[in-house]
Amino acid sequence: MHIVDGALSSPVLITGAVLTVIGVFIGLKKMDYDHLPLVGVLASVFFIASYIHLPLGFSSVHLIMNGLLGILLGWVAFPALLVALLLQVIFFGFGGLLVLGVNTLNIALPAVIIYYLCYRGIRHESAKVAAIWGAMGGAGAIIITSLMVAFSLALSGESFVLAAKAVLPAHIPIMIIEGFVSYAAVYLIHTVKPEFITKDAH
Amino acid sequence: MSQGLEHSLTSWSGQALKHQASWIDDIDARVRVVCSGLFALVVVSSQYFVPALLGLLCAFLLVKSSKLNIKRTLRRVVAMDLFMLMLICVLPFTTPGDAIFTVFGLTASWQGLFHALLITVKANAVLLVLFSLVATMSASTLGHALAHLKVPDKLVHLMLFMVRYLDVISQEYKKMRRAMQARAFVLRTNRHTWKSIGYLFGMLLIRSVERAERISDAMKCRGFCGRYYLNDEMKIGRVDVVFSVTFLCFLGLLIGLNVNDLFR
Amino acid sequence: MLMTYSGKPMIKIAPPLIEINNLSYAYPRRGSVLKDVNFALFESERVVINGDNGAGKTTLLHLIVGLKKAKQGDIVGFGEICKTEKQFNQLRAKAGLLFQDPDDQLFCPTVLEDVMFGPLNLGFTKQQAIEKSLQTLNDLGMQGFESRITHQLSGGEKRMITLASVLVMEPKVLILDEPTNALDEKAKTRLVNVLQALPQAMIIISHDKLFSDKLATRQLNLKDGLLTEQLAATVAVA
Amino acid sequence: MLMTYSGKPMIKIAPPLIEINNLSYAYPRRGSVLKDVNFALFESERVVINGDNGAGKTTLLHLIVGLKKAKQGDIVGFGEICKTEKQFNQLRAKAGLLFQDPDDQLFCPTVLEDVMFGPLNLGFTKQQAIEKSLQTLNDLGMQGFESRITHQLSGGEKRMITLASVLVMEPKVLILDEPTNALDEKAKTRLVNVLQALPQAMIIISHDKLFSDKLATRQLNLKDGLLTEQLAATVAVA
Ligand SMILES: Nc1ncnc2c1ncn2[C@@H]1O[C@H](COP(=O)(O)OP(=O)(O)OP(=O)(O)O)[C@@H](O)[C@H]1O
Ligand SMILES: Nc1ncnc2c1ncn2[C@@H]1O[C@H](COP(=O)(O)OP(=O)(O)OP(=O)(O)O)[C@@H](O)[C@H]1O
Ligand SMILES: [Mg+2]
Ligand SMILES: [Mg+2]
Repeated sequence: MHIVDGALSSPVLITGAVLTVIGVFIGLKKMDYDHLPLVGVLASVFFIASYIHLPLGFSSVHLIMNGLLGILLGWVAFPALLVALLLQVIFFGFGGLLVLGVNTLNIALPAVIIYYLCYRGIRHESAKVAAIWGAMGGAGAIIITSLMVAFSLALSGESFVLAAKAVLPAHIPIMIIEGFVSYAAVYLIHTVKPEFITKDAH
Repeated sequence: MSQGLEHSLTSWSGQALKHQASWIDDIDARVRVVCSGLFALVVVSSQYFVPALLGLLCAFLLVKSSKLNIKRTLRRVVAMDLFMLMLICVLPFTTPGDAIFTVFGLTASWQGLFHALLITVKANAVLLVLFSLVATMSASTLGHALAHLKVPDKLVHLMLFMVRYLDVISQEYKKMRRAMQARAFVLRTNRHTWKSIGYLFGMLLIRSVERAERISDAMKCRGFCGRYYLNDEMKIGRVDVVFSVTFLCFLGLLIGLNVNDLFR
Repeated sequence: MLMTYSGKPMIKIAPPLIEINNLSYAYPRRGSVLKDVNFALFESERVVINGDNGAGKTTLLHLIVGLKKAKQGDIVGFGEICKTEKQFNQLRAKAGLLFQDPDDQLFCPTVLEDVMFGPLNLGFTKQQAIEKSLQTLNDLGMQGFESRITHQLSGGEKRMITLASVLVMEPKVLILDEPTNALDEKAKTRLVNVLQALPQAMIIISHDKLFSDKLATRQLNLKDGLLTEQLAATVAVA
Repeated sequence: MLMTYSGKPMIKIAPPLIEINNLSYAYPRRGSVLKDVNFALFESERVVINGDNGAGKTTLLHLIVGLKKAKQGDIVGFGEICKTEKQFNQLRAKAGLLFQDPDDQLFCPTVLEDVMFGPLNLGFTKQQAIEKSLQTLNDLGMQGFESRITHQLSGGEKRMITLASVLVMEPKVLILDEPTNALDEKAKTRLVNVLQALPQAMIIISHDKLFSDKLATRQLNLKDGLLTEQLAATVAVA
């Protein structure tokens, strides 16, 4: 999911950066200073999620969980993910500096979309129903993310089109896994601490 | 690959401790951040090999002088997404141009190969500069530098909170993960694994939210009234001026090489 | 609440620093945790509250400083009944609470920033705050720690820094929630010495018998939601 | 390692269940925590290991079940030298480890799911796992808890559930890391009774003198990285 520096064309880079700035701005507006500890701690959990590698055949995939983050944070997912991705670039070398805007947009915008799509479903009083919405959110976010990755590649040049077409099928296994993991996570939260989901994030 | 990456999590906080002092530490944090940003801008927008390779060379010099652990640094650079690697391998075949060779009716072109190499060179040059200039400072110094560079206050504090609690939460994660291991849990490709990991993740979220509540309480107890403070004075000294002038000259050279090529 | 405890004269003229009257508390979906608790803390006392896990000790401390709001009962801090958040805010400036887990309390990147956080909130200027903080760190023997990064400290060091960050606000009362948790013997002894030298009145929760015996001027017991005077020594209760 | 300990005949025919030979361990950037430790656990023994905070007791237990890998030394579990993750995984099915903090061990929403987790890992079907779990809960007197939410249990209840979740795997050896931590007296007595009735060999870490004296057939001491036979009673060591 992390596109590296040097691959994308400047119009794509600039568009991504501008949209990310707007998203971050909205997110910061919606985030009070009182929420900082909560958002910071949640962002750390998602940072750690990207270290959970699950085996898949002979290789392995890592969790992204941007759908769940979006469900919990809404627009605030933008600043949270921007910071998380920045730290990943600097300390671990995932992605790149100039593509940070595009990378953030590709992961955070789906999170926000999922927030609006699953907002009601996740607050259903039945844990099972809420968890199904969570699973759809988790899997849906991956679909949207991979579509966006494909578009950012395809818009950057003819020669990337083949690779762009491969993005979606390559992410189908991840999508399935995220769906199941999100299902379990939402189910657990709903049973153990429903007020965490049902109360408004902001 | 997963083993190697799990290892980098352990070295997250170790990074600062393993750090070896070098002259790079004496340079002002803001200068380092701005320089790496400009470097990325110039190198990524380079059209030709010469400036990109020069950039990579400069990156290697910086890595050398910041006394980074070469082996570990290279491992991090190699930890690129599998998908990106595939993309780079596919490029020669998808770009039309002069053929190098043909396999299974697919033609690899020189233009495509150069493009792929150029991307690799640029990406690595940027990462290496980031590692040597920015990753050598502690994350909190980075936060302070960003604050001085007029990055929004909330964003800076969000980052500082994250850095602060990443360690605490990853300890919790590791403990729970160990407890699962101790009950003969092995990661496999099946629903039981995914469900268990989902539960683990959800539990981690709940514990973190409860911790966030306690942190808010602790802040209230110290009279928190909606403001955070940072304390540090950053001063530009002679080293900083010398370094930035040299670095900017070098970047100027790279830009010049690009323009020069245009006229050819 | 009358009390006859050893070693001190019974004449009490000064009003209590903190007084709790008929305090009750229950968490949603649980039985009540505290039932009609009465308590008073006087000048230069060090009261230790004992109690099993989940007896509600932490809850009691959080009620005292208004982090949770009691459904019933009064908290009187320094002569004033506290009801609103604003009143509690004033109380919190004078009654410093040390949390059970130091990681919850040290949220700033560096030690100095963390210690400064309180004074800055109290309205001191940055310069004053720095001076006060350095002074407090000095007093606790933690000089040289000011630019250390909080999450890289050891457990004992973290505990001392949280103590500094509370003491720098010059509270009249110190409230300590299991301060010896996860400390080794050396760090514990150090902490006892530091606390014994402090002039403040204290409310201390501790599971550590030796530790509390060294510090306590009075011991209370919290059980089944009731706060009672502890019987002398270890008299077995059926 | 020869030993003469009280109360039991010295003839040992059965091979040890778990044997540790010349185990050493050091954390990065620290001095060594364990130095050349030797130890053997025999059928139906209950060995208590004492040691100060930070002596390395938890580390030793984690090494035994392979959660950390020793740089030097051998772990022989049930007659087989364990080196690879796969071998340790087999060992873990037979040696159940109870963690220091029950919160780290409970990660499922309900009690039943948590107890079922082990059997499912061992390859039992869901139906079998449910049956086994209910049986184990029954045996521990925790019937009726199966649909309770783990996160909302009291400390003592959490401890019993973690015990159930380990016992359900029918281990031959139980390894307990400070099982009485944060338990009140009633819960402790209950735990002692349960443990005394179990047939398994045990390795127990406990700070609680009374608790360990009730259970131990042999006591060891871990200090400065060395594991030594404990001297009888409380002989003060200078
Ligand atoms: N947020 C909460 N919601 C519901 N119940 C709670 C909550 N916090 C605490 N409790 C319950 O209230 C009771 C008292 O908790 P409290 O933390 O005050 O105990 P404690 O005496 O401090 O215990 P410990 O010695 O473990 O710190 C416990 O039974 C606990 O499970
Ligand atoms: N992950 C780690 N990295 C570095 N040092 C560690 C780590 N875990 C533990 N230590 C150190 O190793 C030593 C032994 O730790 P261990 O947890 O085994 O002690 P313990 O005997 O179980 O103590 P306690 O009674 O507090 O549980 C301690 O000094 C501890 O600080
Ligand atoms: Mg408590
Ligand atoms: Mg331990």
